[in-house]
Amino acid sequence: MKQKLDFIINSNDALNKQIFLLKVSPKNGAPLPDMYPGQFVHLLVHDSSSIFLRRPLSINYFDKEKNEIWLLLLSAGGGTKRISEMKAGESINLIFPLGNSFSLPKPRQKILLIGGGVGTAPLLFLGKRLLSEGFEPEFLLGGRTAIDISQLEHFERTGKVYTTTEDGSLGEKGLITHHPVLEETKFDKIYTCGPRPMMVAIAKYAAHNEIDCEVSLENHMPCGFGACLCCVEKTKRGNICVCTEGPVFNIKELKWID
Amino acid sequence: MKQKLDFIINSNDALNKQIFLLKVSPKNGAPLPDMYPGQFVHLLVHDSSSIFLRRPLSINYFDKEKNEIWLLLLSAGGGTKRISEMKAGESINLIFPLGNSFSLPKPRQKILLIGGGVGTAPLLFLGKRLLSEGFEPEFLLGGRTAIDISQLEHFERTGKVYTTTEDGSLGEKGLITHHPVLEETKFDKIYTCGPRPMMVAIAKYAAHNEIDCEVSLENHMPCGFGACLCCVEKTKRGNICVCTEGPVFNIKELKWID
Amino acid sequence: MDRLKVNIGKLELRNPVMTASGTFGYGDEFTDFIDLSRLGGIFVKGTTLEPRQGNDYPRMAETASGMLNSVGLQNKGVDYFLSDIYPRIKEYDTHMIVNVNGSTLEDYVACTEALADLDKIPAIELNISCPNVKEGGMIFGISCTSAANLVKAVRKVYDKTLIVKLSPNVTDIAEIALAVEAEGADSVSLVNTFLGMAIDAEKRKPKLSTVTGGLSGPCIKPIALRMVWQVYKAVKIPIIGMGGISNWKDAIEFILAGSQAIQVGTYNFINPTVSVEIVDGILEYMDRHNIDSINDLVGKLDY
Amino acid sequence: MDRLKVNIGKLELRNPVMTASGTFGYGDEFTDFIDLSRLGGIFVKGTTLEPRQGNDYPRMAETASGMLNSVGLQNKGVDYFLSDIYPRIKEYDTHMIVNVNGSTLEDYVACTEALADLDKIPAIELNISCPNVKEGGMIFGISCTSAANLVKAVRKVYDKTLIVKLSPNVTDIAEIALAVEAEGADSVSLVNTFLGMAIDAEKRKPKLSTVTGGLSGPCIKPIALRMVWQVYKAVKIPIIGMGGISNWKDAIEFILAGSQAIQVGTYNFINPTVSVEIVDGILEYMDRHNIDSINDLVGKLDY
Ligand SMILES: Cc1cc2nc3c(=O)[nH]c(=O)nc-3n(C[C@H](O)[C@H](O)[C@H](O)COP(=O)(O)OP(=O)(O)OC[C@H]3O[C@@H](n4cnc5c(N)ncnc54)[C@H](O)[C@@H]3O)c2cc1C
Ligand SMILES: Cc1cc2nc3c(=O)[nH]c(=O)nc-3n(C[C@H](O)[C@H](O)[C@H](O)COP(=O)(O)OP(=O)(O)OC[C@H]3O[C@@H](n4cnc5c(N)ncnc54)[C@H](O)[C@@H]3O)c2cc1C
Ligand SMILES: Cc1cc2nc3c(=O)[nH]c(=O)nc-3n(C[C@H](O)[C@H](O)[C@H](O)COP(=O)(O)O)c2cc1C
Ligand SMILES: Cc1cc2nc3c(=O)[nH]c(=O)nc-3n(C[C@H](O)[C@H](O)[C@H](O)COP(=O)(O)O)c2cc1C
Ligand code: FES
Ligand code: FES
Repeated sequence: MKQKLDFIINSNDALNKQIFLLKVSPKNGAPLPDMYPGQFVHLLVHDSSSIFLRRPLSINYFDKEKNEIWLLLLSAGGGTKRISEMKAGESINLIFPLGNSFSLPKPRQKILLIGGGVGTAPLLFLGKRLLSEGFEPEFLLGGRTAIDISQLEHFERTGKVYTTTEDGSLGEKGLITHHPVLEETKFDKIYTCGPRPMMVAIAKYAAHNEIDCEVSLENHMPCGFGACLCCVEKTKRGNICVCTEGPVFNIKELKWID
Repeated sequence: MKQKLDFIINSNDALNKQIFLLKVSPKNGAPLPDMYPGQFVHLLVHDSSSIFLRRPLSINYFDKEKNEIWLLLLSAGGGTKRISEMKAGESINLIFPLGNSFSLPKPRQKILLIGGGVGTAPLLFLGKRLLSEGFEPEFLLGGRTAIDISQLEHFERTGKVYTTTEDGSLGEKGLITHHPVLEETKFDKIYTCGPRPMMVAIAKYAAHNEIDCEVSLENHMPCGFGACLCCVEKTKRGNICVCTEGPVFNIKELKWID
Repeated sequence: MDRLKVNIGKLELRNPVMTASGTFGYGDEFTDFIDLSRLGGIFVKGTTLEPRQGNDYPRMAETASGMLNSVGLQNKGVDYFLSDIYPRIKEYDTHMIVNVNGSTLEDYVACTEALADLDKIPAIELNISCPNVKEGGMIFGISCTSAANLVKAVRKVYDKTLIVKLSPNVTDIAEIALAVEAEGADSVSLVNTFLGMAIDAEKRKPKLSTVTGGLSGPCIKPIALRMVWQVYKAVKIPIIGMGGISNWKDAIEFILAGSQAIQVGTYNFINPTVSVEIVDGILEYMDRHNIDSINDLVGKLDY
Repeated sequence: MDRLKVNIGKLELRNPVMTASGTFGYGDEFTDFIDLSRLGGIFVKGTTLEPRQGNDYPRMAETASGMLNSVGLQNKGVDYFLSDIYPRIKEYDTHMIVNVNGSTLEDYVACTEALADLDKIPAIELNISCPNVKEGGMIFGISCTSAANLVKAVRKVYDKTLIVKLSPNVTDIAEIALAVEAEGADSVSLVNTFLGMAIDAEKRKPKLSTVTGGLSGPCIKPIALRMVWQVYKAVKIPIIGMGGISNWKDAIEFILAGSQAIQVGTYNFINPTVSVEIVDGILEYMDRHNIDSINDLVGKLDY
């Protein structure tokens, strides 16, 4: 069941100049419902002229004990900049939990989670979930430079981590899609989130190597819950809403590879 | 010379639930130019959907030593509410100093400054100025209830103070225009600022008693510096701009009394 | 709650607050947030005779206090509506009104006929103002003759309450309203979106796949309000006003300007509970101003 | 700075950034804030043959991302302009263009004639789109015939650059643009304000003394941009675009949509230095995108 609820910002930490980790809890203290990796929240910043619509953000982690949602935010434009400037104690309104979620792998599948830039956001939650379900997730994380790769310590606590940076400041130098692990290891399942060109390249790699692959899309979303039909992706079933039937899609459903 | 300049909020104190005293200084530390009682600033709050236009506020006091402007703010609508929530350290942009100013009385004139509610704002600056010029200003301050009368201690340090409240919680009970001092004392000059009906009543009283009287108007002001022609008052010279030829008018110029 | 009752044609609404077509899905999307029975009515998605895939993504651009959309009437067609949607939504305890669209006069008539006998669809809203499809839509809404012809044809096959949705992209909206009133429309609803455009300066490309799209949200409210007022002074049939309504105050303004009822559109995306908050706000306003019936406010602008 | 040079009729502008009539006074109001010689031109206050007191206060209402005004062409008349204002403003080192208004065709012609011989007024902008006066203004701008007749009459008495300012309150703005182009207008400027309205719900009164007024500011930008684009596709004469421009990005968007030059209006009130900031921003944009001449961007929307 979707809810609209006021949250209080417990903390907002700059991980680098552009990436922020917000931890938020319901203002009314009510226990949060179950949430699943891949789902997102739709965030409203009150009284801002640069944000008319809500802003979708993946659930980076759901800390059930602390009744706290983590949001990993890239300050990309006017709206996210404004959010990044918010301080602990301020309140924000969320609609949540929205969207579908990543599917669980089959038992004993070898799994790789590939995240580019802030696209790692949903993968931390997914990784932790997979770990707790008995899987052994591995991570391939990439960015332009070392500081673009956030929450490395959290990922390292969750599974094996490979990294790439375009400038070589961390891990392999080059594009994430050229990391040797993709050549050397045969994974059974890939989950990925990041810039669209990266995801398309990975989808092609996965399709070519007959690896099951799920991607998380970031189409623009006015409503986030199926009311406006603006967030559509062209799929084999026609134009369908990413906010309700996604954001996670198996690449077989998409028209990325032909 | 008018300037557009970023200011930093040194402090923002709630004097009561709705009235706030903001003290602001130029961000760049530059010494403020001369300013005169009656002049106002035009304040922009950044990135707010409820404030498109700037908001005019009287200069409540200019502390030359501290290079600081005081603004006395009533949280009246969306814009002023938003300003009232700003915190020390935040910045605001001002266009200033704008408008004309109160004229000085003639030597030895007996002077009364009448302020209703937050209309007392420009009168503190005026009172201090008059005092420093060797006059003995007296003040008649009114409000609905005691806490509506702000900065009483400052006024008391500047001259004799009479008060009225509608509920009798401070000074005389009743409307400001019925205060006995207006019957008992013959003033030579009255300066007034407050709700329009109050100012009109005082203007009529002054005209009837042949007292020289200046009022400070609060017409809505999109630009504040003569560019839009929206803030006009009907005067004996036709429609004229309150932001440039006012906000202070001698009642003889207005068409309030017929 | 009788204080809020209003009539639109043969329709009696529990209250004047309804939700706008294309912004409220089929109602289902909002059941987690609000009790639909608290609404006067729901205008469901734009429906056409044949299924439509709509326009390509991107279909949306955010603008100052508003947004552009070019959804382009994506829907599964009236047959699917009858077989798969109607059975579900007919259970809702509020008026479900279908927004009817077409490329040709014949389309509109056929789509209307398919809906005419549905017990729980007491009215249709004829959309002659969609700016987002190449054929049909707005073309009918910007000339008096074509609007009148269309309404005449639909009126022949439809006995229930016929609401005609007007385009704001015209020189004289009152003239179009008069033309459709003359052909027997029971009510006019206005406004649909304004034709607008957004450009990505860095990419030098339009932000919408269709270049232009429909502007909605608070930014258009002053123009929409003016149009309601102009139409109110011209016609006798009830007006359903909309355009940028985001709170009860906006709703009251539209009612004072002459709206018998109102629709909330884009703001449902931002605040999915806004419609019922508006119902509450109107009641409080009426209490504060000692108003017995909402009808006493319609068009009561004191000017 | 030649990279920014553009031509409008016989006029050569230093750069395409100008300020809109009614929002920039006579330029004087801004000399404390900016160096006027950095602007391509200044469109001064709406001027009429006879002095006008304008409409009653209140003349302004704030709206979502915009404002309504009903100033109603308050000005001291063209004779006062000649005797008292012109001698002062002719010293400014930028093009000073007068916005000409009237109630009748004869008014417009007479006002134009009075300005025709002024050395330092190289162009006029014929305002056929003011929504805030009972007679004249918009009436001329909403029909092709009346717009054409007016332009024909003024063209006869005016040899310099004749810019015609179009109303957005029409079904088909391109049609009007074509009509005035056919009569010899050197350029069209668009858009003027949209007719809108605001109501005080608590007082149940209009917020403007005139009930309706003209809407301007960022809220109208998407519609204005669309209109520029439509007109660009229709006419050959240069277009001066405006409507909600508040930064260089907006200016680039208007240029890409087909504006040869732009005007900044309402935003001057909020940021009196915005016009020169836009000049700087355009230059930086051109550097970043390796663009030699601003003319290479006009209408270059990639769609
Ligand atoms: C399901 C989903 C999950 C997301 N998760 C995250 C996350 O965890 N962390 C994070 O930093 N970002 C995430 N994003 C992207 C984030 O929503 C955008 O960066 C943000 O909306 C940009 O807003 P802006 O005002 O800063 O940028 P602007 O470019 O000024 O935005 C203009 C408009 O475009 C939309 N828009 C622009 N970029 C995007 C984008 N990439 N995706 C969706 N809409 C966009 C905005 O919502 C807004 O309506 C997610 C997006 C989706 C759809
Ligand atoms: C020269 C001058 C000096 C002023 N000095 C002070 C002062 O020292 N302290 C103080 O608290 N207030 C002062 N005011 C009034 C103050 O500007 C308004 O209360 C404020 O603009 C209201 O904005 P809002 O968004 O809170 O209210 P809203 O009602 O939401 O404002 C809507 C619009 O109306 C305008 N408006 C509303 N009320 C007024 C008003 N009374 N005067 C002018 N414009 C108004 C706003 O500027 C805005 O454009 C002064 C006004 C003027 C003209
Ligand atoms: C995403 C979206 C889709 C819309 N689809 C339709 C539609 O199918 N039929 C219709 O008549 N109007 C449609 N509209 C217009 C709205 O019903 C309404 O007329 C308009 O948005 C103005 O109201 P608002 O400002 O409250 O949104 C749509 C609007 C939006 C934003
Ligand atoms: C207060 C005000 C006064 C105006 N007066 C005139 C005028 O006298 N003549 C005219 O052609 N346009 C006038 N306009 C319209 C502007 O020139 C411009 O066309 C319009 O405001 C749209 O641009 P903007 O959104 O940048 O303000 C006026 C606008 C405002 C806000
Ligand atoms: S964002 Fe509105 S339907 Fe997906
Ligand atoms: S506020 Fe613009 S002229 Fe006075």
